[in-house]
Amino acid sequence: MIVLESVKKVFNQGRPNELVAVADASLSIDASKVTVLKGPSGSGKTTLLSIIGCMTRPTAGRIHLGDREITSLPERFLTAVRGETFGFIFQQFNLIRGITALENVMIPAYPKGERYGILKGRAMGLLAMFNLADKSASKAEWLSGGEAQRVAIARALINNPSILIADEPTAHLDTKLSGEFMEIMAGLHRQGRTIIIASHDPVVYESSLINRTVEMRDGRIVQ
Amino acid sequence: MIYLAVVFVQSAIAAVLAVHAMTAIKAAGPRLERENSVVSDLKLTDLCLFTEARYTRHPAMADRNTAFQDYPFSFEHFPSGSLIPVPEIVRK
Amino acid sequence: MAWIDKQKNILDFTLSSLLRRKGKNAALVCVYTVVVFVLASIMFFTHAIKKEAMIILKDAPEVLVQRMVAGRHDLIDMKYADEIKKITGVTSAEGRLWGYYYDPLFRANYTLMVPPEFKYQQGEIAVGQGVSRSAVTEEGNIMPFFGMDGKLTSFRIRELLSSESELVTSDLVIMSEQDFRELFGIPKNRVTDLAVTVGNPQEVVTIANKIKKQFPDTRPIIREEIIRTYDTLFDWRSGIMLVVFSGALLAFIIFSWDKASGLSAEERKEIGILKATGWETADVILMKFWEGTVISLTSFLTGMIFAYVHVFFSSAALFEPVLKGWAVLYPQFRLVPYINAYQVATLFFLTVVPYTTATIVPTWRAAIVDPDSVMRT
Amino acid sequence: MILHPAILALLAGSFMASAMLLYSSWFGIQIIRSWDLRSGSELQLGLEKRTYLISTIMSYAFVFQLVSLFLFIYTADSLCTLFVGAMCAAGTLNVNVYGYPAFILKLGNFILAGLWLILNYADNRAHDYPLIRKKYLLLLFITPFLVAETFLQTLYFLGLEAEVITSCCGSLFSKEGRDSLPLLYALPLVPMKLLFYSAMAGTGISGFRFYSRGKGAHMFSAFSLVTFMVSAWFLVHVIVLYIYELPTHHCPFCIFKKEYAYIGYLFYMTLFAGVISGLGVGLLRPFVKIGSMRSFVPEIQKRLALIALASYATFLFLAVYTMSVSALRM
Repeated sequence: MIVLESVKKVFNQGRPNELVAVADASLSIDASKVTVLKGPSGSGKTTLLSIIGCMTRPTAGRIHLGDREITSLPERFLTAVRGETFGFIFQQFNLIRGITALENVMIPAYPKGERYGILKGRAMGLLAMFNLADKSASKAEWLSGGEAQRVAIARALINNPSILIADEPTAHLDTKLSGEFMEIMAGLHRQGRTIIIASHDPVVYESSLINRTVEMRDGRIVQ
Repeated sequence: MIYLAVVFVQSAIAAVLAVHAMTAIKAAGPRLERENSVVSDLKLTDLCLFTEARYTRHPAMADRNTAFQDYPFSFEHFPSGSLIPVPEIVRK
Repeated sequence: MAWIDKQKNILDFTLSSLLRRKGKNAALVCVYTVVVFVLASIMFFTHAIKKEAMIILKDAPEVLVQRMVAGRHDLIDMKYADEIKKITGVTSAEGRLWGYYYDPLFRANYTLMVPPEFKYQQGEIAVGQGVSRSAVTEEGNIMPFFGMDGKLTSFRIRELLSSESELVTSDLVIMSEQDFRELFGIPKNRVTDLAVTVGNPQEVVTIANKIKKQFPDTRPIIREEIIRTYDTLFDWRSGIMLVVFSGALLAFIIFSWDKASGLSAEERKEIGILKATGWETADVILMKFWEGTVISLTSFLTGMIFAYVHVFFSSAALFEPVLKGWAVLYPQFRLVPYINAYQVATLFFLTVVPYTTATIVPTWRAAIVDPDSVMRT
Repeated sequence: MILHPAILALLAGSFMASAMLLYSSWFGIQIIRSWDLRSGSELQLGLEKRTYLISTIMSYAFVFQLVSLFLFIYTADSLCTLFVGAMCAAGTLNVNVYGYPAFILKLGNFILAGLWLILNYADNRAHDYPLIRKKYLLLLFITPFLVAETFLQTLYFLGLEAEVITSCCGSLFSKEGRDSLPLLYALPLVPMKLLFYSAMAGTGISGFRFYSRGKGAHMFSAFSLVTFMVSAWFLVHVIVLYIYELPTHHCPFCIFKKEYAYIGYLFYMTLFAGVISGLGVGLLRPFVKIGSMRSFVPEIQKRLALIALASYATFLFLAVYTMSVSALRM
């Protein structure tokens, strides 16, 4: 479903501090499967993840999403593709402080121009699904770690994406919460969503949920 | 919401002031007419804004021999054009 | 109407993020408001006084004829008036008698004047409100004047000129022709200048030209010129004030540039999150546009309201010392609030356009934060 | 020079707009030289980010041009008391030779900025930005005009000297014919009306043909340009007479005043909307066949044609209406 052909990403090209983050990565990721990118920090997992998630354009190489080639799409269209297809869960959850959990969930949908009332209804539905209905009016910084994590998942789902991308989602969670996270992922997988996780946490990559593990080292795919 | 209320209040005040301006202009009509008749009765030519010296009292009657040239483009047209008051000592 | 809903949603988010950074934005709004306030006060004041001058002076003499001797204004003979009356189109030519009097006691300059018809007796005068204020005198009192021969002559004040006409009469002392001539020693057939009325207003310029040709030692001044001069005068004064103030305006522009470009790490991260979760650069620019609009609108309205109150309710109390200078006789007047859309548009142009221009590039710089920046940190 | 607040505002605004456009042109040149969408190099990514800045600048410049156009006219109008023989804006603009050229450039630049935004809008909807080079060439074409406008406007305002009372004598020189418009010749009423109505008819027919069958885009554009000019000319020489109800007053600006219920704004805005969207139809015509644009350009063109037709129809209606209710008969 997602096919990468010899993708390369170089930062600060041509300067002394040039950094090859991803070198010559070819990979194909199947739909409705759970894939894990595994490797030590600095191995290029995150960069590869952001290339797959249409956040960054590769310096060279090609990317196919379904039957469409998206390599040279300008940002404007890449963002549109990303908005329809992907939901993101970040390492530090990256909730915006100072606004409520509900607003945090709604943020990705604002530019879509959905009627506020309908959008709010959907967001409340998602929060209720994660047992957070009573927390909807609390500010993001008042939430506990587990709650913040579930709000972040709800936010990733607000635009109803078919692919979910998570970057080191369990890095700041204890074992119990990590387990809960994987359970939620299992539930989402049962709904038919594709899930891609970058992690070097055994709780994740040794989970029975995983269909495939891709190992990375020094910007290359080892296996 | 709070902001909308603020804008609403501001617009309301602005509207009230606009209405005030209109009514005040209307109300000033008779007064200005009486002023007009004073001007035409006495055959006056100038506003009495700058009376500190004779060469500033009637800009319309100015000429080049006055102490400060009264041509309206000279920068220091009026002694009162200075932005700080003239020191007490100079005034005496 | 997805487009409208999009604007509404983004505006909603903008407002909540503005409120979250109250301190920073309040400072900006305050400075902005002060800038608008000062500019608006200057413009409201000068426009109102210009307009008032134009209305008041529209019944001033149509043409004034002064005699010049060696480049100086001199008394004019009434013979000139008789000759001018003969020019076709001239309805009347009357002499005006007026002059200045410096009162050493109160250090004030009065304008002494003889009206065409004086209601009272010889030895009686009518004075303006400013005169009565500065000389601390009132109706029925005696007021002394030094004559040309150094002798003191006393006059009884019969009338105080109405306070509503103070803008033109504040410093006037009105007396009879005989008193005036005696006080200043002016010969019988001489006057200060001539006021000429013309039947057809379209002929004014032609007639003034004829007078100039016939009497080369005179200078005719047309009423329109007087009004035009006042117009220029106040435009000039408000322009000078603006130029003086432009330093502050520049400081404000730099301030807003700095505010817009000095993003805190928190804000940068926030924009990164927005972009990572699916906002596009154009959406962030749109958000910043609404932010600027909200700030501008708030400050603009507040500044204008304060300026209106300042100029028209408190008679520009903050400017009075500047306008007054060391004039002893300053008229007390309350301006009529002549305001129009043009002034508001100019004000808008003077304040909002620089603010917007100053924030375009910083806004854009904020908006191009890479979406994957939140993943990399 | 007259230190009027609005003059200061206009000058400062124009200088800022010119500076922003020069800044954009600089990046425009870089884009023309090194744009390569297939590349993911940092240079290319940087240039793509720049396009957002330039779009923003141009949108602001467009709004700025519109507002400053009206402010310019209003300022000229409010200054007319300072000049002998000037009765309204038309007279003030004639005080020196730079007035009308600056005004015409202002008009032209507003239209050009509008066309650029249309091009930009179409281009931004195609995923491979096929018009990017043409767009920035157009930008490079517009910039000198805007700079020239700023220059002429500055000269115009610097050259204004109020005719005030001077030391030796009053300013008695009478200047005649200040209120006349340069370069605009009138024909007798009947041919003028004929020309106006036939231009309108031509636009209507070609517009309708384009709208229903998608043919004759260039013809429609040409007609809307002609109609714009003919209508402006007709407005100045005929319609305003009916509005003022005076057979001699030709001022094209007094209709902005309150006495005439600000009707001028409607007249001019409809003309502008008409010419910008009418020209936009033809401007986009060559790009209908580009693969990535085929799906939406005809639709944009149709919408523009509709706007143009509606605007000109409004103008026509206003014109006929004012002429029929006016007390003036010619």
